[in-house]
Amino acid sequence: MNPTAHIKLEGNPLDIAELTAAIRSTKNGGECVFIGTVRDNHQGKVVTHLEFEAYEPMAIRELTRIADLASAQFKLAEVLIHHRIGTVYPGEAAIVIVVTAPHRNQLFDACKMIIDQLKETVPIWKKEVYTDGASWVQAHP
Amino acid sequence: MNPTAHIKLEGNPLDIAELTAAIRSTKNGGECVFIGTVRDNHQGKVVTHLEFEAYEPMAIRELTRIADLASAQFKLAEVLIHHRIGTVYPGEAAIVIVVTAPHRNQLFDACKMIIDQLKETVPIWKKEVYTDGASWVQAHP
Amino acid sequence: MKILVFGAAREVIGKGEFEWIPIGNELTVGELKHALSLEYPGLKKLKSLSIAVNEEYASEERRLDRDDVIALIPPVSGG
Amino acid sequence: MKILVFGAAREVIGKGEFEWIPIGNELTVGELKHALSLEYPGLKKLKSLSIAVNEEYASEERRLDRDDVIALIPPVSGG
Repeated sequence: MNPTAHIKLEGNPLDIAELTAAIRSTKNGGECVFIGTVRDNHQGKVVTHLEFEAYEPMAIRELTRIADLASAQFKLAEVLIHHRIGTVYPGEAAIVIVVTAPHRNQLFDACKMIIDQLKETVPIWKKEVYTDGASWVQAHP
Repeated sequence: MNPTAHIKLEGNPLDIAELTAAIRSTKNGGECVFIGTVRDNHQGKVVTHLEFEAYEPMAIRELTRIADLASAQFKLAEVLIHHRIGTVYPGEAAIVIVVTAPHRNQLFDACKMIIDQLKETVPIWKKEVYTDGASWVQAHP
Repeated sequence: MKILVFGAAREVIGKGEFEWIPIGNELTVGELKHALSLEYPGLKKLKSLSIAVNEEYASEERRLDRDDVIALIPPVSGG
Repeated sequence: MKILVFGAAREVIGKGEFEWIPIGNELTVGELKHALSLEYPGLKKLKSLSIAVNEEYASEERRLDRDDVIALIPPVSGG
């Protein structure tokens, strides 16, 4: 793994303060963060919680590949991607992405690219559990 | 002021956990954050600290205008912009921008637009203090 | 050969992992998908089904070895 | 009329606020800038100098009233 990529599938709640501080430095003034929070509704249904499942070794591989690609393409200093697995409740963060660079120009495109690619290829699956049932979300492709 | 814009010039350190949580909600799953951290060097000089000065009422007006523009253009739910004034040390955040929306598509462009415009028009000035002197940064235009 | 199954595909097949004994000596990813969909018709109801071989996405033409680790990847929904 | 001065411009003028008595009855933003730069030649060394009138950026043609609040805005560097 590229030493500048910090990738984790996490069973416990994500600590935003800790994760956003993890790769901040006095050398890299620009930092862009994406936080994906679990919503309490989907297409009119009340979501009580999500169940995330991952093919863990392959998910780590894919996330690392995406982080390395973004680092190279957008000249990032460091990349952090932590994704929840298991049960996640509305209001909790399902994912936190942090990218840093000496200057801000490409941070936003980098962060967007990472979340877009993650949603397309990383083997993680989300089951939405409603008050009256549940369903696997089949998002990509 | 648009009720969805949260604007402040802050004399004390910015609390990232508090600010990123301030406008998060179970209705708005996507959140993009920009954090600008003070670097400890500039063009080869060691920066001991920065002094930020603002034309406060006009800065608040301009920040609100930019937040409202971004909200409308990118269909944001809420916008938060907190900028430090006074003395800020390397490693501290000089600015935190948070934007939220039900979906993530335009969050990154919105956050980028806000920081780009802020740097162009908002009447805030930065004096860099070095070990051997100081100078006003004349960035824009 | 060992086949791992995830998400909606796991619920179709009813287990997260099973052994598959291919008929004949050689098998491609495409042929495996076809054989599995005959045995588990519910797989056809998935929006898509990709195959990973040794933790990487594999093309339909890819030939499989006996000791490959195969995974059935229904549409992903992380993030 | 009251003039507020910030950043590098404040250091040129030596104070953050002063009263300016225009000569004649009418004065535009452009004319004010010209008059100030004669009195404070150091202002010409700034990379740029904008004028805000009542907390908004004003064009060179804008006419000033006696009770307007004027601010001298050197190049900004927030963020």
